This record gives sequence, C-alpha cells and structure tokens, in this order.
Amino acid sequence: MKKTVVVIASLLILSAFLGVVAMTLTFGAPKMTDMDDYFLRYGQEQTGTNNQCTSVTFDFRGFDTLGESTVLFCAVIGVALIFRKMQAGEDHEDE
Amino acid sequence: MLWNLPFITVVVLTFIGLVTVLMKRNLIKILLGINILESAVNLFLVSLGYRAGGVAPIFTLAPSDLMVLPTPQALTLTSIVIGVATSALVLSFAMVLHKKYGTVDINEIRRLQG
Amino acid sequence: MTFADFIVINAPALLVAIPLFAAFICPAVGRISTTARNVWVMGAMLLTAAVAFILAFTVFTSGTVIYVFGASAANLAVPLDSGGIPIRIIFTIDPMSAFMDIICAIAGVSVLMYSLSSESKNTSLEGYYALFLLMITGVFGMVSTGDIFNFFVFLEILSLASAGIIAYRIDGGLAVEAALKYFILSTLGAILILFAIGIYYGQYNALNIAMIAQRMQFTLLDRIALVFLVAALAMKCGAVPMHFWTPDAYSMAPASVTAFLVVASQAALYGLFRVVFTLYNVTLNCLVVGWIIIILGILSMVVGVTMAIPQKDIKRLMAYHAVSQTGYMLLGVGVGLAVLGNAALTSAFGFTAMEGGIFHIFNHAMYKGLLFLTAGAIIYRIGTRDLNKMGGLGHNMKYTMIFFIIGALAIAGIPPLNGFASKLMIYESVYLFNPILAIIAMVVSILTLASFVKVFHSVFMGPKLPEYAEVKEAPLPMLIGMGILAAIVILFGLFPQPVVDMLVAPAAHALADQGGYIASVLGGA
Amino acid sequence: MSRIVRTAADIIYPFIVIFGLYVVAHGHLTPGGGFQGGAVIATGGALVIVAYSYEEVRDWLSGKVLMGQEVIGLVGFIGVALLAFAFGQVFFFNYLNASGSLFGTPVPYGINAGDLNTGGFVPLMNFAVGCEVWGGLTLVILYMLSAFSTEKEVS
Repeated sequence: MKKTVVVIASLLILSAFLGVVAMTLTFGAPKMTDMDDYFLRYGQEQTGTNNQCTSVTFDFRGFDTLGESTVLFCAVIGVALIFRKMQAGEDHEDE
Repeated sequence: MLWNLPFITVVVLTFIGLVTVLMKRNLIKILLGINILESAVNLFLVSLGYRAGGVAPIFTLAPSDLMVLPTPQALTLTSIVIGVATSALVLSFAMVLHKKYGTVDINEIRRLQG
Repeated sequence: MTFADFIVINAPALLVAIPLFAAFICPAVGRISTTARNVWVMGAMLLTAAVAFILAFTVFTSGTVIYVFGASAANLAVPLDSGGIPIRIIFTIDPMSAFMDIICAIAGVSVLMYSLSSESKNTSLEGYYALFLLMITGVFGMVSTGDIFNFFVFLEILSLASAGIIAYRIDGGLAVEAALKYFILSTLGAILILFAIGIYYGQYNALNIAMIAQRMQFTLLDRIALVFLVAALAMKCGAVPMHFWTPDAYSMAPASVTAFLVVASQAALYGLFRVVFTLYNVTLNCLVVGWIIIILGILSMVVGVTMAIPQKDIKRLMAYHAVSQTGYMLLGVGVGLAVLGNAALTSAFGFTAMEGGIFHIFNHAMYKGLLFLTAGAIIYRIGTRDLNKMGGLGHNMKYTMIFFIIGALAIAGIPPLNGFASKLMIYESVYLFNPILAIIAMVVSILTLASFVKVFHSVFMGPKLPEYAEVKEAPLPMLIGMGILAAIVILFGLFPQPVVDMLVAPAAHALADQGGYIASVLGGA
Repeated sequence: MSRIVRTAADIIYPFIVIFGLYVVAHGHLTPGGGFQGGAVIATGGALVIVAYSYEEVRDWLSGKVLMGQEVIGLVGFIGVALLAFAFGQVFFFNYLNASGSLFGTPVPYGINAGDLNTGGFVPLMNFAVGCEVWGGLTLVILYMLSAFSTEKEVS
C-alpha cells in the first residue's frame, strides 16, 4: 500500500515536471543556437569533415567519444568477469 | 506544423517507462522499462536540436544550407552507446541471478536484508 | 618546451589519459605474467598520482588551471572567431577540484597496493584491475571536468566499472544482486541527469558549466533541472532517502573496492556541490535549498547511525556509518549555502562550516577507507564477516588492531585524530547557525563511538578462540596500504591548521566564488 | 537451423561486413561512422551465431581475437589522440587536418561532393572505434552464450 502511494506520487511529480518542460520549450525553434552555428560554419575548415555530426562527435567533443568507448569496454570486461570460469571454492557464499 | 508533439511523446514515453520500472516484478521487464526511459531521453535530446525546415547537418551534396543543430545528435549517439552497454550488463546480471537463484522475480531476489 | 613544461601544461589530460591507457592494455599485460601485470597497474597508478600532485601544486600556487581538448593552445577556452563562447570540452581545475584529485590519488594508491595481495587468490584479475583503473579514471574525470555532459560520461564510466567490480565475487549470487541494485539506481539517476542536461542545452545552447552559469536566468525550467540533478546526485552519494543501495554494495564488494567506493560517492557529492554553488549560486533561494541539504544531512546522520548499531555484519555496519558520516558533509556545506547571500553571516560562520564540511570529505575518505581495509584484512584471514563469530583477534593481528583503533577513534571524533579536527569546525559553526543541529551532530558522534567500541570489543578483545589460533597478521602489501591511510589520519589530526589554510580554505572559497570560476574559463567576468 | 538458413547466412555475411566497413570508411562524409559500422558488422556475427549453434561458432570466432580487436581499437583511438603530443599540440588536436598528407585535403565551407581523402584524424578514429565496437559487441554475445554451455569457456 505504502509502495503504491510512493510510486504514484513519483510518477505524477516526474510527469508534471516533464509536462512543464514540454509546454515551455518550442519544437522547431531553438532559443539560442550560437554554439551550433559555430560548428556548422567553421566545422568543415577546422576538422575537414563534411558530416558535422562526426566532426562534433570525434573532434569538438572527441573526448566524450573516448569516454563512450570506455563505457563499452567497461561493459565487456564486466560481462567477461561475471561469466568467468571460477576456481574451486572461489564462489563462496560467505566472506 | 508539428506543434510540441515530440516533447509530449517524451512525457508519455517517460510515463510508460517509469510505470514499467516501478510496477513490474520481472527483471527483464524492468530492463525494458529502463530502455524505454532511455529512448525518451534520446528523443528529448534530438528534438531539442530541430530547426524548422532544416536538413541533416551533412554537407555532402546537401539539398539546403539550413541545417539542424549537430550537437544533440552527437550527445544522443553517446547516450545510445551507453544504453547498449547498460543493457548488456543488466542482462548478464539477470542471467547470473537466474542461474544462482532460479528466478528473475525481484521480490524473490531479496536475500540481502537490512 | 622542456619535459617539465610539457607535464605541467598537459597534466589535466594526462590525469585521465594515463589510467585509461593502462586499463586498455591491462587485459593484454595480464596474459604475460602476474608480476608484469602488478607492476604495470601499480606503475600506472603511481604515475597518475604524481601527475595529480603536480596538477594540485600548480593549482594551489598559481590559480585555476583550464585545459581545452583539441584546441590549438591548451588554455584557449574561447576561440577568437566564436564571439565569446567556449565550444570544446574544457577541464576546469579550480582548488576544489584539485582537492578532490588529491583525495582520489591518495586513496587510489593505498587501495590498489592493498588489493595486490587481498585479491591474489581470485581468477581473471586483469579484468578486475582494468575495471579498478577505470573507476579511478571516472572519479578523476568527474572532479576535473568543466563540461556537464562530460561529467555525465564519466559518471557512467564510474557506474559501469563499479557495478562490474561489485559483482566480481559472485558469492552465490549475493554480490550480483548488490551490483544490480546499485546499477539500476545509477541508471535511473543518469537518465535524470541527462534530462537536466537537455533542459540546459535547450535553453542556453551550452554544455560548459561556466557558460551555463553565466547565462543562468533561473527560470521555472532551471528549477526543474535543479530538482533532477539534486535528486540524482544525492542518490549517488548515498544520502538518506535513497541510501538503500549503500549497505548492500559496500558490504558485498571486495574490501579494497569498498574503500574506493567511498571516494566514488564523494565524487557524486562534489558534483552536487558544484551544481548548487557554481551553476546556481546566489540566484537560488539559498535558505530553502540550504535547509533541504541540511535536512538531508541530518536524516542521513541519524538514520545511518541508528541502522548501524544493530548490524551483525562488520562491513554492513561500517557502510551504515558511511551514510551517517556523509550527513556531516551535507550539514556543513548546507549551512554554508544557507547563509551564502548574507555577507556578514558568511564571514562569521558560513565559511567555517563549508571548510568543516569539505575537510570532512578528505578525512572521511581516509579513515573510512582505513576501516574498510581493516575489515577486509580480518575477513581475508578468518573467512567470516559475522561479528558474533569473531573474537580474540587482537593477539594475532596486532597491526590490524592498531589501524582499526586509529580509524575508529577518528570516525568518532576523538582528538587528536583528523575526524576531530573537521567535526570541531562543523560543531562550532553550526552551533552559531542553529544550536539544535549541532547537538544532534554531537549525539550522533557519541553513538558512533559506542558502536565502534562494541565492534572493537567483539572482534579484538577476549581470549584467543581455538578456531583462530593459527590466524596470522595480514600480508605486507595490505599493511602498507593501511599504513599510508593511517599515517595521514594521524598527521592531519596533529596538524590540522596548516592543512586547512593550505588546502581546505582555498577549496571552500573557490566553491563559493561563482564569478571567479566563470572568469577563469571565459576570461574577464 | 536448417540448411537454407545456414547457406543464406554464409552468403550474406561477407556483404554485411563489407557494408559495415563502407559505413565506417565514409563516416566523415555520409551518415554513419565508427559505432554504426561496427554495430552493423557485429550484427553479421550475430546472424552467423543464430544460423549455426554456439558450439560450432566457438571454433571459428575466438574470444582471444575479439578481445584483441577490442583492445587494439581502443588503444588505436587513444593513441591517435595522444599522438598530438608528438606534434607539440594539445590532446585531441586534429593535427592531420589540412596538412596535405593522408586525409589532409583542406575542405572549404559550403556544400560539396565530398572527398574521401579529407577529415584529418577523424577517419582513423572511425576505424579504431569500428574495430572496437565490432569486437566488443560480438564478445558480449559470445560470453552470454557461454553461460548456457557448461563444458568449454570462451578463452
């Protein structure tokens, strides 16, 4: 019972918040575009790529992409660790 | 004129995702709820960057100079890859738990107390 | 350009690049031999720590350091043709970030040293060390970055690496269960953070923290984003309404990982402070938000300590104490925030409260890490974590016992150890703000002392138990790891004033000074 | 799976790999890039795993090779970025752009037909990331399948 109340309350709060966001922002007309206009105007000359998504992903925000590859690496290593073949006695209930 | 339909879709998707995460007891369904939430946030980011009438920000033989904002697309790409990694890890956890406990019901996966 | 110049200029990049590179190579090095892998991991960690200290020294002597990834010069935050906006990812290391970097470096070195022998019995260690280095990278990145989306990426690196490493000992499924709980909550928090980032981006078309702060108008949307960020980060740092992942994850992870998870949750705490102080600062209604943080802190303190007292599992008990100690940091900084708009009160006790809270971050990382490491050493030797089954270990594990006493007295705030130094600052300043809060804090301290006296008694005192007659002292690398932390606990307890003057006060002032942060990135003001 | 499915998978697999490599290589000109291309190739791997059984596939797809691929991809990515230090530049500086060497043809502003020999270090990073995603995603599938079969582990 208590759980249901918490669930409904959190649902309503989050939806109301996002509803306000949805009503305040306007689709198709961003308020400010100066950073992206810079990318579109100078991206070709500074990175040599026609695809501005790629130029943002790999050059202007390349460090994020390194982090993103690292996240994938984390997941692979994590999956490898929990499916590893364990020695006898390594998978103990206690300790 | 699309009005704010994409943003409203974001709210609806968030609602569906949250209901799934909070109400369902099957671990796999909870993961699906998380994936729906991730789709909602990705849609939110992409919609933020849309400029009415804009084309994809790729200059190779582009039909027009008016382009949508590229940054949200880069952010969404990052967020999608993180979502894939998350799903892989949660699914592996669910597999191990199923092997050890014989169930993926979160009410029965509660051996840690306190 | 000499080599020294190169290191100093590129220190922020190397801080993240070295552990990342080491982690990527780690699975390959692990195939050569165990020794090669240990040397590789330890060498990378020492190198990273050295870079962190060089960077911190630069920051504390000559002010905030910025590093622009991919620009034509490392400090060219605003390109000449951009019209005054930063466009690339910028690392902004002000004294507060440098302070957190130092904590992470010290904790990383000692904990990694400890895990060289504590984990040596297990398989697939190259994966374990790779994830450990990635956790360290995540913390360094989170505390150094000046870009809010980059913060999110490092937060995700930290979450995934921690989840993988918490599940490392399957423990018949229990560790996986703890990791799952932690990870699902982290993911939900990350989604909230991403929504907040989207809201900022949609309004201000900026991702740089300084740029958002400069354009901040505190509209209704910004309030919503603030709620999202505070909820997500308070959950990540284990404050009370969302603390239930903490005891599970802390108790099921390997001991060395637990000691580092303390630092990781403090990186989330740093994120919370950064959001409140740098993104919003006085545009907030400081009193209301300050009181919210204070109430979170008081709840964490009281609930944490009352849940800790009846626990029978030694690591679970310590985990609840970690929740309780997080409350002190929230209390100190929350009081500083509540009086931020008022210059007279801020100089009277606001800064002291913030310094106390920030100093407590450092002290907590040290003594809590030490306590978790001693618990790990005990479990490593006797193979059980149940307090009722322990006893009489003081005869055989003398050094561990001494380290445990140091940590326990520090967490209870007994002079002359470092916990006392920071708690005293919190008591004094909070008493001026509201006496009831200070009294609650002192009562919680006394309860903490009582709880640790009980643990000490049941673990170390009493006659030698026959089943533990053959128990030996912990191995040398584990003792070195604990020794580093214990030495710092004592040193900072004996000489708190120089530390406060040199490290803590600049950090507190940098945190409160929003204009300085913006000016250091964007130039001018 | 039946013989028809297996034969079809055999025929389609090389095309999927080539299409993925195309997406990776043209990442700086057309929609796509390292992640997308890598994911396409990993789909080909998944197709083969579905068409055959895990026990058969395990002999062809070695976990060691895939892990090596992933590590090489990541090290290549961070190595390309670190190489900027050798040119006396900042981490992640695009030192190859407009240098006249490999991938160094300058690109002026405006709509154009696109030239493969542009992009600075972006194509190199695309290849590194493509390599990493290919190895990583296939490896995740293999590890998950290994949990179902008990006799032999992914090495």
